[in-house]
Amino acid sequence: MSQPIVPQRTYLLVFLSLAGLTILTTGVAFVDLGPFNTVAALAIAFSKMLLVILFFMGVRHSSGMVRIILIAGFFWLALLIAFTTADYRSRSWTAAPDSWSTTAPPTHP
Amino acid sequence: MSTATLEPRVRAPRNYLNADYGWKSWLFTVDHKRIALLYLVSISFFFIIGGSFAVLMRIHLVEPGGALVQPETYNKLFTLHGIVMIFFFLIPSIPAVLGNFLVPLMVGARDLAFPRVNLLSWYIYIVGGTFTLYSAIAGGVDTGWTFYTPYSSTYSNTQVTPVVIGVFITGFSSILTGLNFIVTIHKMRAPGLTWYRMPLFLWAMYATSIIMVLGTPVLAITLFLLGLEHLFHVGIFSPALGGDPLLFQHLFWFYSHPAVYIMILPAMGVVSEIIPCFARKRIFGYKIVAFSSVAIAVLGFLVWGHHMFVTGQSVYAGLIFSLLSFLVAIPSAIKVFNWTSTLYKGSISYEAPMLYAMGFIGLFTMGGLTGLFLASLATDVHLNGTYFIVAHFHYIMVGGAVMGYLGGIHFWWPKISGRKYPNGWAALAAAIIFIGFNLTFFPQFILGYLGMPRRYAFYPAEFQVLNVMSSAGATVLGVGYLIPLVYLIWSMRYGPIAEPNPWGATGLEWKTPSPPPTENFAEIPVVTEEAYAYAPQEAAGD
Amino acid sequence: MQGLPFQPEQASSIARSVDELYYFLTAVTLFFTAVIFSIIFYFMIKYRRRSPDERPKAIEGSFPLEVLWTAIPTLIVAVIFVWSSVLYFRNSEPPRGAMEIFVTGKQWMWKVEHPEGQREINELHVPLGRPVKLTMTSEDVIHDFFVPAFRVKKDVLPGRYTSLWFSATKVGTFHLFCAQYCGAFHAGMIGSIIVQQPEEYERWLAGGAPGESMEQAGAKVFQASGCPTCHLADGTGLGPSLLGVYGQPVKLTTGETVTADDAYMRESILLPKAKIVTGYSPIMPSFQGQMTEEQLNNVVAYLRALGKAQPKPKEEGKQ
Amino acid sequence: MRRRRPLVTNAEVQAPHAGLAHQFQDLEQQQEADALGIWVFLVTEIMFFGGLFAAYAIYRGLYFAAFQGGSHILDIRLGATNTIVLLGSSLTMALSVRSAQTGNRRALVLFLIATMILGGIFLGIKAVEYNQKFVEHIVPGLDWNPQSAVKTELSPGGLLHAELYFVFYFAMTGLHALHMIIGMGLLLWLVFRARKDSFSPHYFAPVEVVGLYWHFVDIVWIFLFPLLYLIGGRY
Repeated sequence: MSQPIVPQRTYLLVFLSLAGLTILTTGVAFVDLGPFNTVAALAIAFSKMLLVILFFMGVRHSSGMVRIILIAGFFWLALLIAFTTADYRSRSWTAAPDSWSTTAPPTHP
Repeated sequence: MSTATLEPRVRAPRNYLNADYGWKSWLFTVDHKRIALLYLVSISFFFIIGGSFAVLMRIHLVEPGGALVQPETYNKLFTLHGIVMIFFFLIPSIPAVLGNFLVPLMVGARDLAFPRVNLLSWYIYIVGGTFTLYSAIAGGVDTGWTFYTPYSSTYSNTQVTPVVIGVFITGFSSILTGLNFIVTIHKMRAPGLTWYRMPLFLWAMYATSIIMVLGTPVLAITLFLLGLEHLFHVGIFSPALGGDPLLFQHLFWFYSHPAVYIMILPAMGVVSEIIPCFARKRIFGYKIVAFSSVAIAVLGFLVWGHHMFVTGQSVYAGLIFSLLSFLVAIPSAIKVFNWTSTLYKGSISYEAPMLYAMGFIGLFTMGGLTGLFLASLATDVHLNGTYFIVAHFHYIMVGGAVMGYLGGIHFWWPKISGRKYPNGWAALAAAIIFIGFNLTFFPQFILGYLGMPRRYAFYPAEFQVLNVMSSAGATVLGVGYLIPLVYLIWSMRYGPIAEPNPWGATGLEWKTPSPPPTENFAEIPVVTEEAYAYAPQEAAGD
Repeated sequence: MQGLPFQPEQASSIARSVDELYYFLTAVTLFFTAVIFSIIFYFMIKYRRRSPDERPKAIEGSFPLEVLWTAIPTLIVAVIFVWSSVLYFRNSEPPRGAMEIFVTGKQWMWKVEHPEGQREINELHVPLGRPVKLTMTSEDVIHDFFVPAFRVKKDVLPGRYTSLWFSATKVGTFHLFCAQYCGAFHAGMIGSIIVQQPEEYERWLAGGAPGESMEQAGAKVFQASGCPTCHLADGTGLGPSLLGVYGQPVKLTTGETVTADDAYMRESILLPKAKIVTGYSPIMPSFQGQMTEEQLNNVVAYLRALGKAQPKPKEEGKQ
Repeated sequence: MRRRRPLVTNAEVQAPHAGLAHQFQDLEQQQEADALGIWVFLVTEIMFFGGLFAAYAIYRGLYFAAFQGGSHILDIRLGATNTIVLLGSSLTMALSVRSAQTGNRRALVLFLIATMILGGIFLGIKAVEYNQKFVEHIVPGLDWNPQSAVKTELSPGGLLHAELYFVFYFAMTGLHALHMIIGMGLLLWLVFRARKDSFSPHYFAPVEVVGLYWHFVDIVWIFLFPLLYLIGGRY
């Protein structure tokens, strides 16, 4: 807890960057980047999160313990999402079922 | 009731039990020891309820056509048995009773880091339990404790809502307990109590707390979504409404598989305390045993998909989950080997807690090894959803966790109550439970392999012999569980007064009177030796 | 009450291989249980406390021993993992030319439909020695198709197809169980698999209600639902031609390529806008609620048959 | 190693500081425990929202078109404005903690109130958006009957899955709003305590703890905004 007192200016600058990033992410949404729209949106959100965590929440000055706890939290969330997604993504890899084997094909109507 | 005894209660020194009287002093207490007793009473109540459901089920299954109740009622019995036993007995059992009582004593602190949060967690548990009891009284619930969608969300017309709310609420009790333990173990250790001097019970509680804190919120949000779907009939998991039922299973097992480790890790911690004490030996491979707890907690999160090998999960995901499930078996095996080696060249005595601990090792070994059948893809296809599964997890959760819990209760009972219980009765109960347990659940392995599916209210006649054997064993097991209830209650009044350290054990909890005073220690102790320093000082360096 | 069996019948081509692994695992379990129990008993007797003030020397642990008993279980589980995974993948791949049968689970019965049109409830007739592939779906909750004698099991999900296959090696009647809890009469959702000699099976097929084949029934539903209006054979219609499509890769508007399997066919009928073939617009209406599961199965059977036909030359590049 | 203190029973405790609880040895230990406690609590919150995000991610992958259709119904201007409002409240919250650190009670109260006002504005805008959904009849479970214009927008991926999108929209923003409301209650409590002069540069843990909670709620929204409002771009 006994953290250094951060100048008000720093907080203000962080807020301005956050606001700027918000405008940026909104703007980028109007540009066609294909699948990279999602990537850009998430990358910007991630940077904003880092700003909040490091500056507003003061993790910049926190102990290693706090960092480990925080990273563990996000890591576990990543595990949940990664393993679940792995199931959905790989379901269609299984070989296509064998062709149908009964009577001769009918003529198309 | 007469004054025949020469131990008048007035002479008893002030301790946490006689510090204050009246119901208020219990219901508004923030003393971790009193809260532990509140939990002890509540989980015993739920154990009796869940146990009676089990007895009814076993009686019913004596006849292939069902001897007792309608199939609908049978479904409610096994559902409530599962929900009550898992969420209201096993998960809080060792952590909330022994953990609450012992964690501050073992770290050498006056209380947990957040005593009021601790009391709050008991109230949350009671509120959750009330919802669940309400649902049982108001008609019961028949979804199975796994709440699989879409049956639970759109088809079942039983009391799903109150039960889901009850389990949801109780989850927060578990989260708060875990949070309290993590902070206490990190920040409140007595001077000199380094991580590697901590008793292994604390390591186990720490690993358990990690699971509680990281896993339980996912169960909460999953049940929240299930509740939304059930109440508002919006599609989340129901295919007819646009959802995917397998997603529910993923989210559910992300918590509920690690939950098995919430039950078994604390029991392992208890056993790691009992064995060194009754062998008068430092535990073999202290650090390995400590880290294997953490390894189980971490790896345990990555194996949930082995519950879904036949559900239509991708076979490749199944492959990864199978591999990781095998890996989690290794730290468990290491623990068993280390406990066994601790006995080597020890000085072993056979008091009741030791018998429970030995029973634990035996049953857990069998439960763990039969887990290999289910981690293996090819055999799981046949065994999944059969009585083999039922037998396997009862070996782990009843043979393992409940044996560990009873062992712990017997080990620390003199500390908790300040009285001793009759050792002969306790040994007899341990033997009856061990035999009754095996009679009940071993036949179920064979039943499962033969193909009898679980959750069947009636079954083909060829399975009857084994079912009758299982039911007969359940009777023995039931008697075995009643005996400790009787002599432990008896001992509270008539048992001989316990000295501070009746077993000659190490650990800070034995360095304070039995029962401990409200503030735990007259003076905060300073730790200068390793855990389990049973050897004479001059030989300790060997 | 009957005798006390210890092993379910081995009545399919894979049963033996699963049992071999099972016996190996049983041996491992018994061996280690025996070892642990004997060591504990031996130590408890040998090192019992002889005098109350006995103080044995401390033993810190042994690193070589720890390595040893980490390595041995690791090796054993590695063997089991490889063995079981190889077996599993081999067992789950249906052989070519398997007979295809549709199964629909419903609270609390199994509905079976043979391609020739025969229908059964809670019974499944199959010929001896011929691979049979089941394509399964559920009308309500999750069920599970479990035949212990064949060592096969698979969940049957609503809104989706799952499949399993087996090849029976014994004539007789075997249990069919629902192994996923599905409600009040879950225990009653049982049936029989009746394995017959091929000739006998043919007789059974020929007998009973003649009816129409699934394919023919499917063609009728296809017509009645107005599908041919857009899905013209030469690919000039509003929808893609369906000749030669089944089982083949299909390119989507998203750039992805998917295989036109049962699941894709089913999805395209129920949620036509989910995966659009390149070159076509998302204009097909959904048939969700318009077709019963049975009709849907029939249409899929019909589409499978169409898949056998050669695509007409005109619609090249339009798949 | 921590200073040892001779035994005092509860009744006899003469707290060396008003904020020191009986189970702690000194204020430093208590502050460390509080800080660790709140961070562990935030991790449980990460997993709580995380389960929801995981479910969202799966369905968004499966039914992308429907989620895109649903997303395009939302008013991106309101979403962006709300994001900036909430970030502003985080700024004032950070400044409240700073004021507590420096012992400036007047500024502390002012910044806490400013945080509450910004939080209130956020919830107000959220309420306007929710109301809009009722007007358009796109509230799953309560009022789901999309009118023609909205229906066309939603239909490319199938109405059923667009409904799924709105289930997630309401579940995620609803739980977020619930956290905001709880946070505002905590802020109110802080204002009362600050006015009673309970905090000092040596003891302001409650302000810091509530601050961390508030920033966490902000972070959740930082992800909700692109995930709900900006699916697949607006071009």
